[in-house]
Amino acid sequence: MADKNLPMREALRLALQEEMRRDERVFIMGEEVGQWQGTHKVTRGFLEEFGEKRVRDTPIAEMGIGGLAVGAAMAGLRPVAEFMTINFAFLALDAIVNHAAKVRYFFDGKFKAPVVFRAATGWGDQATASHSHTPEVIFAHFPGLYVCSPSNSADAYGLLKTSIRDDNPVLFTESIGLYRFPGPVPDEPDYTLPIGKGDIKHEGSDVTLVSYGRAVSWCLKAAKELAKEGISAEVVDVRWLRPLDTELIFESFRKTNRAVIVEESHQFYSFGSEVAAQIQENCFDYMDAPIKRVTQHDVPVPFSKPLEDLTYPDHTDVIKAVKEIL
Amino acid sequence: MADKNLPMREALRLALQEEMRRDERVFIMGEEVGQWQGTHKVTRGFLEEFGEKRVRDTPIAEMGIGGLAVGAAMAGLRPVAEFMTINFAFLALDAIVNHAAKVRYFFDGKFKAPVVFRAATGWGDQATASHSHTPEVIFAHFPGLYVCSPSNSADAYGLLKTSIRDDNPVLFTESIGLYRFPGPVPDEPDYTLPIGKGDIKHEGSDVTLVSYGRAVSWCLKAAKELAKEGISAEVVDVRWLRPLDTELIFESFRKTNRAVIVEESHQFYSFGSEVAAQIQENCFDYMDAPIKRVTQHDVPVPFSKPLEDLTYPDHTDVIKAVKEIL
Amino acid sequence: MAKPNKDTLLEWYRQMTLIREFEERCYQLYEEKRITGVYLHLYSGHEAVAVGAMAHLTEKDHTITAYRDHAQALILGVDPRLLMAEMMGRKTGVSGGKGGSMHLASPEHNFWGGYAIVGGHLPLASGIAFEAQYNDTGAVVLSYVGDGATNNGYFHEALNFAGLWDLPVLWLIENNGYGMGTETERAAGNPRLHDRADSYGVKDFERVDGQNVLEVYDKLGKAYDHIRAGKGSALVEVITYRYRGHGVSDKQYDTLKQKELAEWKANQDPITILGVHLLSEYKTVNEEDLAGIREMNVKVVDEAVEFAENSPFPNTLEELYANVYVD
Amino acid sequence: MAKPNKDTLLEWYRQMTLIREFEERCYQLYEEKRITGVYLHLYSGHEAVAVGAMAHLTEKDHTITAYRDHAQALILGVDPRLLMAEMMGRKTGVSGGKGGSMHLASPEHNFWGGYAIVGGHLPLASGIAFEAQYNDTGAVVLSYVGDGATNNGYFHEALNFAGLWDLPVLWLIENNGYGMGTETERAAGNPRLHDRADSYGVKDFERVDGQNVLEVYDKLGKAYDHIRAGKGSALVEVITYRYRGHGVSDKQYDTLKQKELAEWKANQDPITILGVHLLSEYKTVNEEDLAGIREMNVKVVDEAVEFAENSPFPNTLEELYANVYVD
Ligand SMILES: Cc1ncc(C[n+]2csc(CCOP(=O)(O)OP(=O)(O)O)c2C)c(N)n1
Ligand SMILES: Cc1ncc(C[n+]2csc(CCOP(=O)(O)OP(=O)(O)O)c2C)c(N)n1
Ligand SMILES: [Mg+2]
Ligand SMILES: [Mg+2]
Repeated sequence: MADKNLPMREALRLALQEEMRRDERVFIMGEEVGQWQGTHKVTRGFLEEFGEKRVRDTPIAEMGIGGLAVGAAMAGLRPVAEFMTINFAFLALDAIVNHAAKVRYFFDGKFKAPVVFRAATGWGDQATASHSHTPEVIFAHFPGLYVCSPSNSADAYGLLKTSIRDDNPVLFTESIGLYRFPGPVPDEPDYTLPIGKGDIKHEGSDVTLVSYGRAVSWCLKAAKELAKEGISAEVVDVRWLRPLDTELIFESFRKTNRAVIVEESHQFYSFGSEVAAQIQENCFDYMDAPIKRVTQHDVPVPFSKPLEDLTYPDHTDVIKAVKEIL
Repeated sequence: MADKNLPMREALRLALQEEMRRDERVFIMGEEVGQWQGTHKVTRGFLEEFGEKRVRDTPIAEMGIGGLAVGAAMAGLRPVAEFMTINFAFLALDAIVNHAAKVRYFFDGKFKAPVVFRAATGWGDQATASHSHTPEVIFAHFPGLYVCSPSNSADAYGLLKTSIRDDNPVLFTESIGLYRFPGPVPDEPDYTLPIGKGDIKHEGSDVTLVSYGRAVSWCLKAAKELAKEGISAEVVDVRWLRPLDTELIFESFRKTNRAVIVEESHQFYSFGSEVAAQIQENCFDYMDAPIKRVTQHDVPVPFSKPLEDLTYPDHTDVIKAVKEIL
Repeated sequence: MAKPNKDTLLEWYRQMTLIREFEERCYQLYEEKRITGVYLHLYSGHEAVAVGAMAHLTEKDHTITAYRDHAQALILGVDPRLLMAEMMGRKTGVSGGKGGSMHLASPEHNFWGGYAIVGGHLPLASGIAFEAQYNDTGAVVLSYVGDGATNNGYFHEALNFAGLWDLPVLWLIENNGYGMGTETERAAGNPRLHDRADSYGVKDFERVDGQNVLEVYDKLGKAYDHIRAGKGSALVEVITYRYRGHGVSDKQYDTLKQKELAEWKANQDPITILGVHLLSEYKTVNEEDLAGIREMNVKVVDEAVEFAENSPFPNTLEELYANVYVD
Repeated sequence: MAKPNKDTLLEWYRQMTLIREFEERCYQLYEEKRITGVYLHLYSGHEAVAVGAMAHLTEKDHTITAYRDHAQALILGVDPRLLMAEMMGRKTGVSGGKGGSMHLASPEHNFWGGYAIVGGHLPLASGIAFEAQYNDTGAVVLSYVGDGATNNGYFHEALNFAGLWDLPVLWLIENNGYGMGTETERAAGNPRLHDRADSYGVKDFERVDGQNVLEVYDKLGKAYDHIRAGKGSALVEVITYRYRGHGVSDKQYDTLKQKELAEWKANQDPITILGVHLLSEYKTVNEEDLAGIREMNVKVVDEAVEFAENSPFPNTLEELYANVYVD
């Protein structure tokens, strides 16, 4: 069937709406998901369509939201718990990594917790330090959880459906910076994507750019510009921070022998660290140059626009890094 | 003056006791630090010596403990807030990384938050999954905070004093597995150690072993055994996860051209990832072999002793890794 | 609510003495290093609370608690052999040896398990009740709450959800006077813990003596009635006492509080109280009957220990990685 | 507690109208994209709350609040030019442009700042009060609390500390009816938020009409007296209303709740109420006097805007990295 063209926000909305229509057990809860129509409008119209039973406005109680969703999931429902932004999920860290991610293991398989924790991630619009994080890695550090972050509308559509249908707990983050970007979405209600499988977003042979979420858009833009200079960059979107598709990364690297890893977050103990460590350990003989990392500056994010702009990388930093290793 | 020989628990106790005697503004708060004499007995006798004003048993309220300590520090005191174990500090993540680590930056230097968050870290004794983490990295990901974890009694003594005297917030973790281990402690009340400086715990020339906290003991044991086989291993104890002493690591690596990074925690997005990524990026021309990482298995920690033992690495895994790259 | 008859009371006596036998045996086994680990929290002294509270549960109702979770499993009828095997980390344990003392569970018995993070299970209780309400099953969730746990943010958020959405949860605060070494008065700004219910629109059923199973049964009955009548969540505070300190590794409180402990044992032992009641109320019940029940329990626990110690440990990588995820 | 005289009331009128002028100008500047960003939460409609509450503060007392923090800074006498510069992210702003609207602070004024994580500043308030108690300074900490924030774990733990340790904190719940788009009734199991004080041993001073500055002043006075008498922490719930929705980016509530909003403005506007009171109470005060005050405020804010827009932006790496740490 013909694809639709939708901003990522709408692709997510459609996926969630179709899943709620498909499965009575799926419900959405979170701050302002109902009457307010969702802070990011992903649940626009849901209260009207599904009613108060399945569209739950909650108090400002993140640790409670996290834990309640885990209990409801264990009991047989399929909660989609929205954290208005990932920053507030810091308050639910214990509920997510010590409960959702572990109830199955504690009891050796007696329970499962098929919950999806959705959260807007990333920075921009001068949200300031406490509201400007892209901290997927601190959650992905822990086994028992899956962590997913789409980079475009089609992926968002398929990956959210995958996450809702899977029996494991998933932290699903949505780049605020991508919500408004349009892209084709398959007109296929059962469109799902495999867990832990990344995707080549642009083929190339000279250098591998590894990233996820919004950073993928910087890589694609960099690849375009580099192409003009005859540099062929391959863009690997891992889609999942856990499980991480190392095979796909290695395959690409064995072809290009060079890599730049790009992410929105701070450098230390981050996405780029793991990917670089994995490549050098598993593709040592293929390394023609050091693997570079592009990250935000190692500071909390300031309010002032010029400083905020200075804090974050973009495609020009990717291009710079690529040229350093070519 | 002559050194004393003290288990790490007692070295920490002495450091804290001396700092409380030296500075009226220093106080200790946390669950069971008073009447119970401290879960790990680091505050044994403190209630008797310093009284209820400066030795505060608290409710089981980690987010409150974290936040209250930040406020008291901003107001001019020098709180030492003890989390019974680092696992419970998950509930204080926001207080630590979004408040302690950021109040100075939000307000561009108008405030400081000289608080030390102490927490017992690591695993063992079948504490089970929710109580068996060594998650320093998830805190160290965030700028604004310092993260320190000593590997022996002398360091514990000096580093805790350093942390208390410094004007920045410090997460100070203490390996449960090291509390009972004795070691020399300088008889020098002003013994402090520089922030962000690591330490060579054992000199060597064939391979660099990088670690922190209890993992250092595995490295030292491995170095001893390897020596018997004529393999000379250098053991780098970074002491601080933030700021990380990359220079010291690079220096050693440029000498040995080989490295194994050893830690207690899970592999993904962890200490080993960052160090390996840094080395390959900054010492590429010195790499004679891939950098190896030794971590715990990527599972929550099970109760059963044989399984728990299987979960964690020790010196034999370090030796194995070294031999793979020699 | 039916007044308990002789058989019911004898069954309660069996449950309470089985719990006591099981717990005291665990204590002994720990001393002998046949049960290992740092965490083993015993229910001795609390028996009347769980027995009286759970006597009201029906097939479809649910139970969830913290790490002090042996009694709930025994009352619900989980095989003591599988429980003891879990204490010893054996493959045959209810949690395959992965959970240990703090993580017992049995879905067949609607026992949602014991949890180790203080307060962590409270929103789970609200979530389980959310499902009951969502699917209109009429089930009630019995959630245990320690006195110390009431000061944690989890308590606040979980109970507010229950009060706000009228979730069918019965919050049973077991006020045993301490959170580890901290008296309730040194942890709670207002130590009348049941007062907190009102903040959340949760019905406050106030306090009851937790050493007298009949009073517990009676008071809890009213709370269940409230919930089953569709009036929303309810809370009861039960005053009780722990005989074995916070956990078996905690010796200091046995000694520090020796006098206090001795008084509770002498004057308020839940088993003694029920025994005396049975003997005085029913001519047809004599000391031998009660002794017989206790001996039966000894056998049950003997068998459990034997089964456990003859069970293998999990020890393969395959077992280690099993059930991290649903695959 | 002294009854406010004419001069005091005129000063309050000045403060309230300055706040209104400042906030409405911010709104306008945001519409004109001269103030940028997503977060700008205005105090219009709330003026009587802060003015009445802070009239009791002495030199040594402390104030801390959430992101709706412009009014507190203005009342404490922070230079409006530095505040407006902060709104615009200028180097000359009170927070060097790093904090923006949500993070104003001024240690010289004992203003401990605005914080953006709901509930996050509440334990900080307890900590600041802890220092006051520790050093026996006799200071009181005034901590603002949103109605929505009362449902967060931070509220529970922070207030329990205050009640348990009798910390000198005055918890001022500003119940403006909404947390973003959620009515208090849809967020709190018990919407009488002041009832929660009792759970913590915090003295409950119940509710007061937040649109009448005299009533606010009066009620708050009793709460301060309680704390200054060394009797521990106190709580007051103030009923008020926001004129500009949750934040300037929130247009829907202005429209959705137009009628409700119009009624509040028509019948319960805090500035009108004080103005009417002044004119009726004091023959010597006339409409021109009040108009004069308002015009003066226009000038003050004009100057602030001019100062701000003529100030440079921070834009160097050195500025970016400054004050991450104390070095
Ligand atoms: C969040 C958290 N903080 C601290 C601990 C350590 N801890 C385990 S049990 C306990 C005391 C709990 O007391 P209470 O709630 O009264 O339950 P009781 O043990 O008396 O049954 C503490 C502090 C923990 N497990 N979780
Ligand atoms: C922990 C957390 N969760 C969610 C948010 C998003 N948020 C910002 S303000 C707000 C509403 C707060 O309402 P209230 O406490 O009543 O204060 P008001 O805005 O009415 O002054 C929410 C949900 C946040 N900043 N922090
Ligand atoms: Mg207790
Ligand atoms: Mg409000």
